[in-house]
Amino acid sequence: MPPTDTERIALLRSELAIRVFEEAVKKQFAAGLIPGSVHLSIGHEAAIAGGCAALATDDYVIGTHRSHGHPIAKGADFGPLMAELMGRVDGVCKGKGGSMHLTDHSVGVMGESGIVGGGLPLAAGAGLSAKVLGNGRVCLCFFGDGASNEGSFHESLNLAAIWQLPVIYLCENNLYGATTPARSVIAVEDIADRAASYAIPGVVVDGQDAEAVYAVVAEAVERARRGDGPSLIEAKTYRYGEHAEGLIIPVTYRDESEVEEWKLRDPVAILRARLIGDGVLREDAAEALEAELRQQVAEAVAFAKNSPLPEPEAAFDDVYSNPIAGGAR
Amino acid sequence: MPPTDTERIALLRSELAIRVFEEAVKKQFAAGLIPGSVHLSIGHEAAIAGGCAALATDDYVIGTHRSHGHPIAKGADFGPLMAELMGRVDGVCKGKGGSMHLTDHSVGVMGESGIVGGGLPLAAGAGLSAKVLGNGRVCLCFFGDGASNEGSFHESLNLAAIWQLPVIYLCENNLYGATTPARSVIAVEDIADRAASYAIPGVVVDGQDAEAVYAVVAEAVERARRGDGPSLIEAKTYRYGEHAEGLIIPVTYRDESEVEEWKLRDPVAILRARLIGDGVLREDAAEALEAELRQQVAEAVAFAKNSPLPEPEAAFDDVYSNPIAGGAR
Amino acid sequence: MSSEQNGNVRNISYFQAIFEAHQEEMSRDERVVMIGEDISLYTKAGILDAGLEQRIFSAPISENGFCGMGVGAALTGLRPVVDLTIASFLYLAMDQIVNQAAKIRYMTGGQATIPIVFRASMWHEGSNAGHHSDRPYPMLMNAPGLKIVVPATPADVKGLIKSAIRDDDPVVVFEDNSLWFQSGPVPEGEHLTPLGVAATRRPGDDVTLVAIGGAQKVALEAAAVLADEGCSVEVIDPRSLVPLDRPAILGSLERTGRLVIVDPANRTCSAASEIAAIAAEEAFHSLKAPIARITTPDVPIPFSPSLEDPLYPATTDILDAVRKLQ
Amino acid sequence: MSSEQNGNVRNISYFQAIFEAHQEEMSRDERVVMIGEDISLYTKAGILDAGLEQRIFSAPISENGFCGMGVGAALTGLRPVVDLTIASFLYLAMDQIVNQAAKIRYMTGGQATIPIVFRASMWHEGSNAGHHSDRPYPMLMNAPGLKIVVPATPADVKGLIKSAIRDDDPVVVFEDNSLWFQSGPVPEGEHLTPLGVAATRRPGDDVTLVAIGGAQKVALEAAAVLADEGCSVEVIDPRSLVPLDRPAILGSLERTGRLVIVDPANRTCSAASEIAAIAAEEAFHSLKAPIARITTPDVPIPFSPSLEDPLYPATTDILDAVRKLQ
Ligand SMILES: Cc1ncc(C[n+]2csc(CCOP(=O)(O)OP(=O)(O)O)c2C)c(N)n1
Ligand SMILES: Cc1ncc(C[n+]2csc(CCOP(=O)(O)OP(=O)(O)O)c2C)c(N)n1
Ligand SMILES: [Mg+2]
Ligand SMILES: [Mg+2]
Repeated sequence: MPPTDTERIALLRSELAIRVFEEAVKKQFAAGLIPGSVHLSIGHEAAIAGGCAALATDDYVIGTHRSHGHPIAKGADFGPLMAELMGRVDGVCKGKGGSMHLTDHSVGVMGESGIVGGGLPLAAGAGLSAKVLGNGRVCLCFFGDGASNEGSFHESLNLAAIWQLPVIYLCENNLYGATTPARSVIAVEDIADRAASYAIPGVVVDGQDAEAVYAVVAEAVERARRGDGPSLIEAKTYRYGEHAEGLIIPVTYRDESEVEEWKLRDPVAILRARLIGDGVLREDAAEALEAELRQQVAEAVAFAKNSPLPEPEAAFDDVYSNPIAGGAR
Repeated sequence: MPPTDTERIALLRSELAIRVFEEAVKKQFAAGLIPGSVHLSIGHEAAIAGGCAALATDDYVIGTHRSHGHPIAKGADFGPLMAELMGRVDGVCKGKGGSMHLTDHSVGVMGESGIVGGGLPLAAGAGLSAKVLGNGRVCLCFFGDGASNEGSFHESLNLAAIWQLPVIYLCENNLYGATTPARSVIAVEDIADRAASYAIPGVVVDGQDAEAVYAVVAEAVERARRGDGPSLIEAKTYRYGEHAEGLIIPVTYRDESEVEEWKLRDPVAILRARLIGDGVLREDAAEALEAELRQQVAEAVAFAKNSPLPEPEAAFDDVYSNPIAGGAR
Repeated sequence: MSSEQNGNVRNISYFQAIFEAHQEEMSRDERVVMIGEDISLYTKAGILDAGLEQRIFSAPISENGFCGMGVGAALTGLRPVVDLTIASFLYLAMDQIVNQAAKIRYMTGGQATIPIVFRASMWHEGSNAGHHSDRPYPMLMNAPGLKIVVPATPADVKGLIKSAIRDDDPVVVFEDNSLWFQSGPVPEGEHLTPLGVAATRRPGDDVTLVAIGGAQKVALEAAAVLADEGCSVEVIDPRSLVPLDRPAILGSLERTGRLVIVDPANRTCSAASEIAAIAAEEAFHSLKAPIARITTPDVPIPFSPSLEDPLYPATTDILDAVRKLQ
Repeated sequence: MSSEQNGNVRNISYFQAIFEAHQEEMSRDERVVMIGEDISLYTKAGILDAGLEQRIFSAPISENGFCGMGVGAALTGLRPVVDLTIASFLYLAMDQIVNQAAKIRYMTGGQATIPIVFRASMWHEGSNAGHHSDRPYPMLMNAPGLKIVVPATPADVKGLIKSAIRDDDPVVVFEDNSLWFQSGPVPEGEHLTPLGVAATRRPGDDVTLVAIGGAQKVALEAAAVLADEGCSVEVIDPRSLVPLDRPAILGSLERTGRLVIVDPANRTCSAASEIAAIAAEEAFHSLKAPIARITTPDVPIPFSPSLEDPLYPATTDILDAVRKLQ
């Protein structure tokens, strides 16, 4: 079933929302309002938006350290996300998680992991619970090319495969893990080839084309819901910026020309042009959409700035659901 | 280069040595002379003897929890091995290691791991040192079907592959990990297929045919010495006995008929018959060989029994090479 | 919180008690699942009802993977019991236990609840050697977000596992394998032991002897000998290490003024160290003598019985320590 | 053992000192190799000589794998330095560190020698949140077979890393990231700091203040304030936790009778707990006041600076603790 016009516009909106939000994050980080380190998703929008578009609201998403885009694509409010990045009390995690742990259970985004590869087993668990509880949900698990070298990748995909768990493992292969080229540390050309170790589908998709990503993820979601188990999808993509904002040791590890070449296939530009070309969206409507998102993100920034920092005492809350006597002091 | 007659006889001798030694271990365990739990290699002789025959004396071997056969096939003396199993002071590890940690550096057997999958990264390390030191050695790493599901399998094979380390990963696939059928926990049919994740050769071989194992391992060794990197070899084999001697909870998980069927393709019987059929060995010479080994193993048992238990104080030695003040008390 | 209904008390083994707890909780709550290696044997061997099979996931040897799978399942509505079997295998899953299970609730600002139980058994005096003999509970005590219990009797192992399964936080149950086949009285039916409440195994006035897990046996033996010598030893079993029942320990110490701690873990940064530190901090003015720790020394566990057996805390070690305090 | 040759002393940063140690040891001994993620950047950025490239293995994100690879390399003739980068990633490699690196020598009855160094850095007050802020040295102190150092100055980090590389046993170096860009005097050329020897950072007679790693700063600040109040505080930096220089600590305590320990790790089963336990055991009769531990409380590290910063031991915490002892 090809996506409707409304769905295609929603896909562009999702990409644009990530782009506009991340640009604001970059700015706020530079302004010193976001502490810690920040990994931006600019360049990855198609993989994220395309993947999440294939899900129902109550399906699960598990993210990574580079995960601002995942809750956005799943429909989270910008305000609490931005407040979290600024470490404010109205942050979605009350200021306890920050950039590497943006989590919004209200939209099924169950958690990110600052530990590379840490989310892969969690996703198998979300699949297990969906299967045992019979609630028909699936879990979409994002991870990076670098994460595909962790033992947790192997163990999780095997677990999901032997029990036919409804999980879609979606690799955002941006060709680098921090400063390390994927080709220097991954023994195979395509990470999707690793599906052969688990007798599951392994698909490579153009990660700059949100509609292409949507199509393959939607197929994998259907398969998962049918009870036919997990899939591995590799979206070839690229990050435009540095590995993280505010790195300690700057180093050159990729050619500027490579960056420029990838920017020629910008995911937002591709989809936007296609929708306009297909007569689905008018130029001015596209501009209005972007303006609307910029406005919303500006409001989120204002909301975040207005939110106070948490009281120091709050550091002692939320360690346990069922707090222990004597506590954590 | 096909093996000479002498080499073929040595291969049978190696298989027989493991068989005879393990039978003695079983007997001594039943007699209460071997403490702890013991995992026997009976049924696996072809994979072990065939694999080790392809190595030079100073090549490395890394074993598993089921590793009495590995040092034997590498040429270790029976006496210190048996004494180790009995926890005696003349044991090859001075009574500190026991069955799951039989190690004999004098023949390149660098260690076993009671931790399933624990040896796979160590083998990559032995390969790394061979490469850096340029000493031309290779490392043969044994592991089980069960171990192929550990993250360490994935990480180690990838590491060995990206740096083209001289390591041969040889899986003794005996169809079970303890009481768990491999087919219920491994998502692929052949573990060798997992080589595809690392762009290295993956070969399935009849694990009951020592000469077949020798041939594929020899090829992998050559490849490794040439600097062309690691290989994954899967020897399909079978253990005749229980997972371990002296298990706590007995449980049925395989048909007796399956065991009987596998015994029809006994590795020792196969090679013995072939050598006799090929006119390489006479029936009586085969018997003499076996008798000689039985005699040697009997002597090893006597040696072990005569060796005293270590003094309790010795427990405090060998924690560090360079002991720390105040020590371990 | 504690409840001992259905009055009938039987003698059953620690091992049976573990599986009674599983059987009852899995029957009571369909969200309880078991994950671990070779665990399909429990229904096959008739230790658990065959009807539970659908919720028993006999896993590949992938400790980090299946522990994390348990955490993910807990995060999304199940209440998994993950069997790590031998405690030395816990290191393989340390990342998922410490970085995920223990921290997720906190990092998400309380959005997540992680009702998971990890079981790990500690083996002693069985010549299991370096890779099968660790007692790593002190390491996990250093990781905030986990609860940790060390049951020492059949009743406690049943009651604590049941409480752990019902607790909304991650609980690690460290079982003492040397107790598996020892029997003791266990109330029939519903029996819960609350987390964080110590048990006084023997009352006394002269010395407080805190004994952890399997160390009860040597502690009680020593206390009996010392009683004959006119020294009255109070034996306290903390039962849970996080939360730790400080009032029980400090209250006893206030009366006795003398503290000996028996902990079968390696010495440095052990639970004994923690309890000693708490006492030196909070009960200093009650202390009449040095605090003594009796632990396994800082060596990996050797294979040979002649090397292994003398390493563990023994009755004579306790006698020596207590006599020195007099 | 200690040697400070080539007399010239420069001020360099802790970070520079780390890489001087690497540069010198890799140049001195061809068996020294580096393994870790993204480490090819050190030659690219000119931090290490390009000539060392062949022995720098920029690894995939496979912590357990490459730590174990380091152990296997050490077992067979190399002397690897494995960079775990952030200490919270150490849990992923816990199996290879605790089950293999720490135990292999023992399990093989001394056949094996494992000359390996693991480096891990501990991040504070940088809003790195739950997955990048742990200080897990106490956990490893509970694992026999490892040596553990916590260098607090540029000179010590250089001297201890060099000693660690030359030591034939596995040594874990816990670096304090908050010190990376602080400078201090470091002798030029060969400079070795022996393992197991504490440094007295400030002499004193009234209180012994043991400060671990990065806690020196607050300890010295507090000592200065207290000196003005007429209280003479001796500040001791153990520098290595295994082996621990007990004579230095106990000797000081014998004089002062008062012990405060500042440890930036989580409180329960911390290095502070161990030192407190040792003192309560071995120096009880010298003690004039309760022992005080000043640690990070038992919570995962939160993201927001307003939550994170107050958690760490602060000068005022030390002042309060010491004043209470008077
Ligand atoms: C277990 C672990 N190891 C190392 C790191 C440090 N680190 C953070 S992101 C990163 C690179 C991750 O690469 P990839 O998975 O490709 O994701 P990307 O950043 O490219 O999106 C590394 C090494 C970490 N956070 N966790
Ligand atoms: C990390 C770890 N997990 C679990 C165990 C318990 N265990 C010992 S042997 C074994 C089965 C191993 O299966 P496989 O690798 O196929 O070797 P096999 O015994 O069949 O030779 C298990 C689960 C262990 N020793 N180490
Ligand atoms: Mg990447
Ligand atoms: Mg097997």
